[in-house]
Amino acid sequence: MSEEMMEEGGVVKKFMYVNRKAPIGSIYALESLEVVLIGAAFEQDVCMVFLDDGIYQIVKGMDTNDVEMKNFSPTYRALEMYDVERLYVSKEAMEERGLTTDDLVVDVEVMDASQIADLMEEQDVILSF
Amino acid sequence: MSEEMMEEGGVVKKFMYVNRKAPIGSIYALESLEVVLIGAAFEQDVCMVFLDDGIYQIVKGMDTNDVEMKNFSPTYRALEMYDVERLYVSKEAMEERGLTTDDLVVDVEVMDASQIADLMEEQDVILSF
Amino acid sequence: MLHTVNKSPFERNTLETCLQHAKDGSTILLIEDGVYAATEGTRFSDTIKKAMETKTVCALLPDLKARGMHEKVIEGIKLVDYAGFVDLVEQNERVQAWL
Amino acid sequence: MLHTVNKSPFERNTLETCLQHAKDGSTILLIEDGVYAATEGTRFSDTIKKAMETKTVCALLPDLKARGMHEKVIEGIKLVDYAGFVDLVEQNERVQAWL
Amino acid sequence: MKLGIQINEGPYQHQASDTAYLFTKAALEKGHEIFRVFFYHDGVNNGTRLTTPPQDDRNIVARWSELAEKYNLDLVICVAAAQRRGIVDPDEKKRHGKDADNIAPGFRISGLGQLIEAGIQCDRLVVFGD
Amino acid sequence: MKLGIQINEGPYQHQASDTAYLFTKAALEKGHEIFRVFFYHDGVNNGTRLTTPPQDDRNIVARWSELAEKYNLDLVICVAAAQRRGIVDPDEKKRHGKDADNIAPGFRISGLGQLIEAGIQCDRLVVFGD
Repeated sequence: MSEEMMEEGGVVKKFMYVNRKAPIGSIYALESLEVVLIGAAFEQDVCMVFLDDGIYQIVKGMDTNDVEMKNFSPTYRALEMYDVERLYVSKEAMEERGLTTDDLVVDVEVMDASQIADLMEEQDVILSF
Repeated sequence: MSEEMMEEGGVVKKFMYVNRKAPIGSIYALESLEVVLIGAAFEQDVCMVFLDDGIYQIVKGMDTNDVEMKNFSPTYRALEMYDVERLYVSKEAMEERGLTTDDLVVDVEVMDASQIADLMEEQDVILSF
Repeated sequence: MLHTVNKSPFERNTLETCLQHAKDGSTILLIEDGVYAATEGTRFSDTIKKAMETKTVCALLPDLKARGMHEKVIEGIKLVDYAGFVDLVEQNERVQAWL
Repeated sequence: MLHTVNKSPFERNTLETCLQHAKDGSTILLIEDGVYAATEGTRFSDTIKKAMETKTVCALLPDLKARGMHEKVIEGIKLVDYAGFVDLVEQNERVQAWL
Repeated sequence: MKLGIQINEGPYQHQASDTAYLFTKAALEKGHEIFRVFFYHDGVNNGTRLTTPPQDDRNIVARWSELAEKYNLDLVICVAAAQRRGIVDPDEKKRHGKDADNIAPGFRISGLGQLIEAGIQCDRLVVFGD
Repeated sequence: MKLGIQINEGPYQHQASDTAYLFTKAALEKGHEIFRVFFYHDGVNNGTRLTTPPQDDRNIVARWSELAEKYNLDLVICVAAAQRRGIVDPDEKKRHGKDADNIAPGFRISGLGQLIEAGIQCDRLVVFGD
């Protein structure tokens, strides 16, 4: 994306959102998603990474009726419309939880820790949740 | 303490305070101590247990000047005056942190997990922090 | 005695400490993020299966459903709703919340 | 790149995940309850010593003192105050906070 | 059975208050007595009437107030924890010279002794937190 | 260097706000520019003027206000997070028909775009949380 380094009206920076926490049990997943959606309007070069329990944020089949919470799971599928298309999940995190990409609501790229480490080093801004 | 089961004006119950969290990084240790001090006025049969990072609450040499917080460490030494005399620490927690009873500001009894489990089963009320 | 565990076993040491201190015959109820420990095929599945040999392991179904985990539950774990949670509290003389 | 870790390694998996994702040559700053990882004689001391072979490990001295841990620090860990923390942020082009 | 409930976390950030609410409601519907709900640590933040959560989500504070009214619940906010975090009733407002209060209907502010008393009086004390 | 600060936890419960404050103060004393301090999640609870902490302890809210005044800091509270948790300024009070506000001096309520803008404008963004 280096050809787009200068956008009309401003800089384009590489933003990475790092999600490491399970959804529902705490609000970090939901409020992190709200940042990503608002951030999309700024037309930066955005990616999301799901590590550790963060990958539970995007598993299929969430039904929050009985805990009486809003189900924000479908919103992840809307990310594409916001041009947030690069979603990465940790290979190690998937494996120790017995999950495969078939369990997830969105298309993701699986990366191992060293690939994610490389990607992290390329960023301008890292937002952690 | 079973001979004291009925005190003037009310029941005496066995209360256990379970402390599992490190001090300073969060307020649970300090506010747990506040419960114990207030609770002392009720003349119940009280003990405190320090498990996991909870044992860091009672290590010697805490100096909070540079983090600009109140140092509540000396208060643990006052527990005796409040008749809170039974303090237990987890043997396993001490060992994996390389701590000995010489590192602690108060006299404690070291117990292994099965002894603590037995003690827990004898309680009427368990307050967790 | 009833023990509740509300943390993911991947994130915290809560489940491990609970199991260390829960006596044979006691009941463990997995709630909130603790229910991830109730699922099949994870690094902790064998830990739970071993615990089930000497203890009763339950999980809160509303929390499993909220997380999309209700179809991955380890066989033999007893699923309860909030009313069942209340019953467990009633049936056990004391409750320790491993927070 | 600077990585900050603010959790006790005994309580959470934060340090472990940080070490998995911190490249050789990067700097790790232990703050808040993360400083327990900087102490000698614990279950994690060897983990930190191994990390120090390829990375720079620092710890926030005010947090060590607040916890009574300043005399137990592993040799070779660089101690900084808040001004030193600011310098580390300045010296590294990006910061990842492992919360 | 006579139940005491302790809540250690505020609304939304952690699930503790949600779980405590659904547990309390289920206990009441089964005919159990809730002696007291004690809000401690950040749990005191459940007692502010100034929240305006999104309309498509649950209103954690309001439903505690409603449950209190329906079942005449005793919702107690710890005074020491509340002072640190800014939960104020008319008395506290006057005492500390504040220009506003924010306590929600059905909640009251009192001391830690109320928690100990719940431990003594209740058949079970159940703690919800992080 | 130009710094952005994000704070994800409220006062007292977690050390995040303390660390962020001492870091921010140190940066200012070294002559760095603080572009913005953004309060998110429970971090919004740092912005209530209704706290009365014990006199022998630090006053977390007041010292943020004082630092803001001394260095003309931009302390921004996220509006969406604030609505969930009950942090209200006069505008929000009017908008949601509340009978009180509780925002502390030196803080303002605004949108999440302010956080993104800080990320774009600053040389470094440093996050403090739990």
